[in-house]
Amino acid sequence: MKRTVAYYPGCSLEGLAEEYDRSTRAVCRALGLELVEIPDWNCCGSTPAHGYTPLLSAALAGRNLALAEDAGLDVVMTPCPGCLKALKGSLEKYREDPACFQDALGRSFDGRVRVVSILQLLLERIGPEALAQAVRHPLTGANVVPYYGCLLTRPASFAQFDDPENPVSMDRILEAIGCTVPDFPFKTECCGATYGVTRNPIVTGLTGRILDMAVRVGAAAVAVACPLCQQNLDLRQQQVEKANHRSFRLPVLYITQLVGLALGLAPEDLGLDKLFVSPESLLSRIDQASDTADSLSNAG
Amino acid sequence: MDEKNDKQLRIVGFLCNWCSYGGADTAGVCRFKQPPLLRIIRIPCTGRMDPLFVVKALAQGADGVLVSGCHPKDCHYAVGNFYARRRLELVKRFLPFVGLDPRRFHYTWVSASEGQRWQQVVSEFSAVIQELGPNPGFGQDAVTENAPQAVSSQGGAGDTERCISPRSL
Amino acid sequence: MKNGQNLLRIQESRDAGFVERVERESGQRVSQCYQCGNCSASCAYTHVYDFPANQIMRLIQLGQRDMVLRCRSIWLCAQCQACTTRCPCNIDVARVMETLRVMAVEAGQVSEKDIRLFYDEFLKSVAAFGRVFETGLLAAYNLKTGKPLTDADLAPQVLRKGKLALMPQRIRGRKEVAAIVRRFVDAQPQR
Amino acid sequence: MKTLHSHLEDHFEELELVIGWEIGFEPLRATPAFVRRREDLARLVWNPLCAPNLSVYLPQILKSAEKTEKKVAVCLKGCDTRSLTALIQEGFVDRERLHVIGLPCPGTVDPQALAQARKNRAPVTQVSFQDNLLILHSYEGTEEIPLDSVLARRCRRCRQPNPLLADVVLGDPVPARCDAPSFAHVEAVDSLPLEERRAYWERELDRCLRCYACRNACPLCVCRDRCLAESRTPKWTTQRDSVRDKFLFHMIHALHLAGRCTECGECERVCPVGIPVALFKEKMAQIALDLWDYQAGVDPAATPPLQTFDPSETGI
Amino acid sequence: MRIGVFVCQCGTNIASTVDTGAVAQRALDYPDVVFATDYMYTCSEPGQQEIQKAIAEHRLQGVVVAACSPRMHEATFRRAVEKAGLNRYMFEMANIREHVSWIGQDKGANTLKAMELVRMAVEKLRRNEPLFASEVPINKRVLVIGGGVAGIQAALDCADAGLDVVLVEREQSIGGKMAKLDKTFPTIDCSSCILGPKMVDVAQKENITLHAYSEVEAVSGYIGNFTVKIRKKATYVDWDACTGCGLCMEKCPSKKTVDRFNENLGTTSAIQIPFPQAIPKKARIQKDACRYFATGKCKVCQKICPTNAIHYDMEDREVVEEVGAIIVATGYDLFDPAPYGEYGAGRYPDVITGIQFERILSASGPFGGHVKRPSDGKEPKDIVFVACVGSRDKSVDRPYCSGICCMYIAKQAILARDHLPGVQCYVFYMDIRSPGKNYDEFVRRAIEEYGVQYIRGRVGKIYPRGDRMVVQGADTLLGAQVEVEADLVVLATGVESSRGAKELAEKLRISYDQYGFYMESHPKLRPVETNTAGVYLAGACQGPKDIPASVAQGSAAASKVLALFARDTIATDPQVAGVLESVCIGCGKCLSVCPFGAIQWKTLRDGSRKAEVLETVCQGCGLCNATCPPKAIQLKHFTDDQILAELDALCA
Repeated sequence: MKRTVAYYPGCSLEGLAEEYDRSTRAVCRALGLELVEIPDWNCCGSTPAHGYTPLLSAALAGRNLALAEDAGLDVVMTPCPGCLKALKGSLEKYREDPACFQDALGRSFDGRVRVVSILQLLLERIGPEALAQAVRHPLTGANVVPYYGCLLTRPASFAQFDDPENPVSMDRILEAIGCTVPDFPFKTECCGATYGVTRNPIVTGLTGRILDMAVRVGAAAVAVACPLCQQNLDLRQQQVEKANHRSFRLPVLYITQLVGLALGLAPEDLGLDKLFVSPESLLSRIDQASDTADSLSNAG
Repeated sequence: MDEKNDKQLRIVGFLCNWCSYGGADTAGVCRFKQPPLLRIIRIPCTGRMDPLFVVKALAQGADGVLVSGCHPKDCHYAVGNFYARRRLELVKRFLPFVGLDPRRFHYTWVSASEGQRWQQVVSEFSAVIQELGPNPGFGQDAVTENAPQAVSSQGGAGDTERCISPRSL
Repeated sequence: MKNGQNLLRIQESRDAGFVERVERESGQRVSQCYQCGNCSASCAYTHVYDFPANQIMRLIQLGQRDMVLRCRSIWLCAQCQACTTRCPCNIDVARVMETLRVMAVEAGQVSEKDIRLFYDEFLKSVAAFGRVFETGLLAAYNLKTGKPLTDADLAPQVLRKGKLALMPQRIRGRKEVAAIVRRFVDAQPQR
Repeated sequence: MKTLHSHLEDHFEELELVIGWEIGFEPLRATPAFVRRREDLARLVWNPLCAPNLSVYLPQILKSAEKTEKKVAVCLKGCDTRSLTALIQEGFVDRERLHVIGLPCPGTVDPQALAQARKNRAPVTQVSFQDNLLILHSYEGTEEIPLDSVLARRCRRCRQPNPLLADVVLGDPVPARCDAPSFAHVEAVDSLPLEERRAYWERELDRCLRCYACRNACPLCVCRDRCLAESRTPKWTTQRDSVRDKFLFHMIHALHLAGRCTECGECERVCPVGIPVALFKEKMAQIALDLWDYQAGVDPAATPPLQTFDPSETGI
Repeated sequence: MRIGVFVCQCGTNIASTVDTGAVAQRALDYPDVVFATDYMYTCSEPGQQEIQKAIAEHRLQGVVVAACSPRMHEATFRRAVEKAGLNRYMFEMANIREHVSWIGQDKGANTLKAMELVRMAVEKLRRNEPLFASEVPINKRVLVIGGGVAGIQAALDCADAGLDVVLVEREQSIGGKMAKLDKTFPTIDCSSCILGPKMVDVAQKENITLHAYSEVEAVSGYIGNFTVKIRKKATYVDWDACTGCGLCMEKCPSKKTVDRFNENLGTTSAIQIPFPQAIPKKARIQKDACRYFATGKCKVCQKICPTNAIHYDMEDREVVEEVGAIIVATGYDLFDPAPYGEYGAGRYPDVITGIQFERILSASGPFGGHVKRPSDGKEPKDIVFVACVGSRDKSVDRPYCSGICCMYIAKQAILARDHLPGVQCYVFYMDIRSPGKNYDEFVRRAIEEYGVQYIRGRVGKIYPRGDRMVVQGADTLLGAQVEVEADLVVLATGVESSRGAKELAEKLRISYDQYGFYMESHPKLRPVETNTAGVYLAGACQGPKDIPASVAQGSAAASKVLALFARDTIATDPQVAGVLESVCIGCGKCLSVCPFGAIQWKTLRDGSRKAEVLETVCQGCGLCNATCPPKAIQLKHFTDDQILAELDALCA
């Protein structure tokens, strides 16, 4: 199977979500997936461009796809669901009307590429069984809830991956690396998205609700796959706590960070130090569990 | 008023008794207005439709031929329209080869409840026929001297530009 | 009815072509909505909307153009797609909301000017550098809204983590990107 | 020729009848021969003048033949075996009763083309064949004409020179002239504007005598004397000498051959006034190929496309 | 031929946009027309007499009526001309109402079109021939497929009238969905108390042959004479010997078998009688749950059975029944809510379906009629009902209204309050559809007397919080999102066509809609007939229906069969294909295309073979006619010459 994949990090992964970028690269390297960063990629346009007109969004995102095609790559992976939506939307627009699309883009385009998320890449190229086999430090003893956010699987006709109402792809990855995954009803509830800046109380309300549910189902940490979700749940957790008059102190890790830990990668390669809510509580729990397991196996 | 010698355009409709004839009735009951070109011949099923009827009608100068039956899988006789659609598609593709305008022949499926769809089918096809005007048919007038010199396999006329004598190929 | 209007003279305020226009520009059959309310039931933002999503659909059906375009809900929609996913009529409600924003901009009826401003600054950033410059975007937004303290509480910890870029990333192909943006943004008024 | 004769000599006791070709009223005409006596075997010939498709006789002959253990031997060129396959497919011929002699065919001669190619005008007294050359003898002398220059139209688009089904194949396989169905001649007509196409056919068909030679030569025109074109009830055509009635006859023929015609070209070969009537059926064959990927007379187990249906078909 | 033409004015329906007088006048110019007139209401009694008078006076041999659609009045006029001594097929109609006057305002164009339609009819009539129906004897036995309440009603009505009835039921017992219900709306009758006696009647009627746990394999033949192959599936219990004592169920060690009758809410034994009132009350081994079939050891039931009824080597058996008519009453299935991932049915034990709640309410149900929730057996304090799950929802391909859910929710909410007076019920609904006798009053009672909270809006999401479920919905009347915390959520799943409905329809050659519901012959006027003569519909197989409507249809279908069987023979439609032997070339193409197997070979004395039409089997589609190369086979009344005459009348 072809292992080389075009990599589109997206703007967030250059800034506030740099640990997502770092851990994604580290995990893929460890699993033998070669990521080739799309040369000179640009912003996908996100919601603002789509809001102008879907064709602008399609063209901005489309430039990256065209660059990937130029580089001879047929699969583009992006860890950011917002970028994923824009890139997929771009392909859809192209298929609707190739001529119109190419006019907007200002260059030719073949539409051969496929766009996938990091979850899809891990499940399709590696698979839970192989992933479990590659694990060196299983994260046993850790209750981790998967939080998918709204864009990863919605709408179903568009995402064409996983169930839109009860997605399980991240659950399967978490289980493969040894986590305990409680039923989490708010897997796809919206966290408030970009309103962190413009309408902060919305985010503190919605994110508070999600953190509350995570605590209720006994989570020691939240796994995410979206930089925006991570920002709202992690960076803004203080704001949330203040607004809700309660303390959560719940670590919010990127799924790639958790996979990296299980693969035995060094914490600094995974950017664990960049998290705002310290993952210490989670890490110690995992260590305890593995110590217990070790001592048990030693005793036996 | 002699109906044979006026400029009125005519569409011959072959409609199956169970679905499309009923659909045309439904359109009437609902007073869905339609152009007056269509003359309907009722047949039990589109399976009864010999493609020769289409060729003969167009050769005789019918300005349009419209065949309509039950939607595939809804045939009153289970499979009549499955056979029909093969035969009708074949003739549709054959017509232009002998110089009969395929736009003058349309086949479709309309159920007894689809009055509105029937109105649309008739209106759209009538508009096509209005646009095309009268159908000269085949061999309407005796073969004229100024017919194009498209040439036969009988040798001798291979000197014109429009020669498509198979032998010359 | 919210916005203090308890009497709606439907005919007086009706724009007859409005449904058709929304349907054409969004590609969604809003007229098929039968008011089940699932969009409002699923929406995470109903509590901050002035009109819940199902009422937006209803107002469109009634051709109440001004009320729809001036409302706040269309700007508060986060495009999370919950409504779209669950609509029993297969209407992409989120797409309709997005379409209404564009129409509101064209009509000069934007209610939530700061949200609109954020989007504009975002696109400006993209056109200038090719990628979004988070720090610059926030600064510009704060400056123009006159709310200099937005997220100021987060600044120290972000700085501490070394996550705040002070210089934008300029990509080589930024002129291409700017050209793409200009193709639409400059053409916007006529659209 | 030796092989054909020796083969028949060897098997004659098992045969009730041999259908082949013999020299007709002039050296350039090969005509069907029906041989029941061993001494007549010598009359049989096999060369590029043997144009007639002898499968046309099989349904009638087998119907009237007595049920004996003996078989009917028939000589068939490559393309003729497709006709036979179609006849077997439709149940008109009982394969078991036949002894099929398959003959790889280098192509048959178009008499009109040959007449034009000749420089001499004197009647031909003798013909011989050598390395794809026709050697014609007349009192004006001997002339050599390349076979390729005087081939019938059907042979120029031939992709079945070798028998598809036979009890014995006599002769070495011949390379096919086309390896895929070719509809260049049909396409040439299709390239005319619609109006001109109609005018072209009106002009061509105006010559039609309604002699029905095309119909009678067609192996798959199985109605014979019950032909719809001559039927009084129902009355599809009149006996009027009009282009439209002639046209209708040809349409009846063409539509009855739709999805069945094996493109043997006999209809066109026998037309006394040179109308390219085979084009109608070639067009049908082209459509059948496009719509259903069907080629007549290739697979004895297949069902002709208009005799069946497929509920899952879309686009029609 | 002497032809009379009658142009109907249909009051002003035709006359306002067609000059009927001119049409009649013009008709006189057509060949063979000796009389023509227009008339105000030709279909009226005096109108028909007018025709009959003209037939006598003008010695007419054929009649054309230009009026409404033949689908409306062809039969009427055929009878009228027959009374006057003409053959009923010496009649043609020109449809100048639905196809002319009602669809265009241009009187000139309409009149011209009407004239041409009359001319076509005249030309066709000139080629018509008298046709005569033949009579075939009727086998007066009836097959009823499906033993739900509709099928039971149909079977009993037929049996009461003295007919031999064959009742085929797919499940082990008759009773259908109704047997699973606790009570029925709007009267709160006990379902098994009113259905039970009918089920017993079925068992006791000597002229009802019941094939339970059996399915229809193949159907051949035609009205009056069908042959039906029925597969009796293996039960591994000899039902002639089984007394239904239930000893085997007691002793069976495989007690963890999923109880399908209780909608998977409880467990039962591998050998089982599904419920106490089952008819026939016979045991069956559920093969996949039986220890003997899994391991080859056990045989407890065989050892214990007092009548030696257990046979592990039993195989499916085929029986053949000959009947004259078939009533299809195969009922419905309930929508599987799995596509609604946001509701969590299947993931959360306390999100259940309406039929599951029905079993919970039932005294013979898994909890003995005690209302408890499945997860922990606690009595619920708050119950939420969600309407329209799998109804009126295009996104799951169920755009139609299931018709019964509004009522069964109201019933279940009332019953829940009856069982647990402290319980609070909430109903999320889009619209309340209660158009039946005492139905709306019933819903009002739920709201007004039982305090059921009706909330107008759909539910977006259901999720657990602690040990309760949160139902997040909308109240569109308030314009608000609302949340209700509940202990139990009941999804009112909608009605869908019965599993296997399409396959059965293919066997019966009846049509079905895109959702698998069977199509009636006419939605208003022929509601229990199908387009296949001799096959009738009853109950929810035709579309969602409640009990009274299903019972009414069962009786209606029975009455149709009785009317058919009131005669000893039936006349076959003479509009069938016929072969002109002298023209037939014996090519066999007609045999191969005939959808009904109505053509067979016939060998003449000279040994040649010719096609022959079985007139009682032929349905008159004309496919053979279109296929026959020399046109030796002609569909009577739609012959080539008749169609060509119509065509030539238009253009020649």
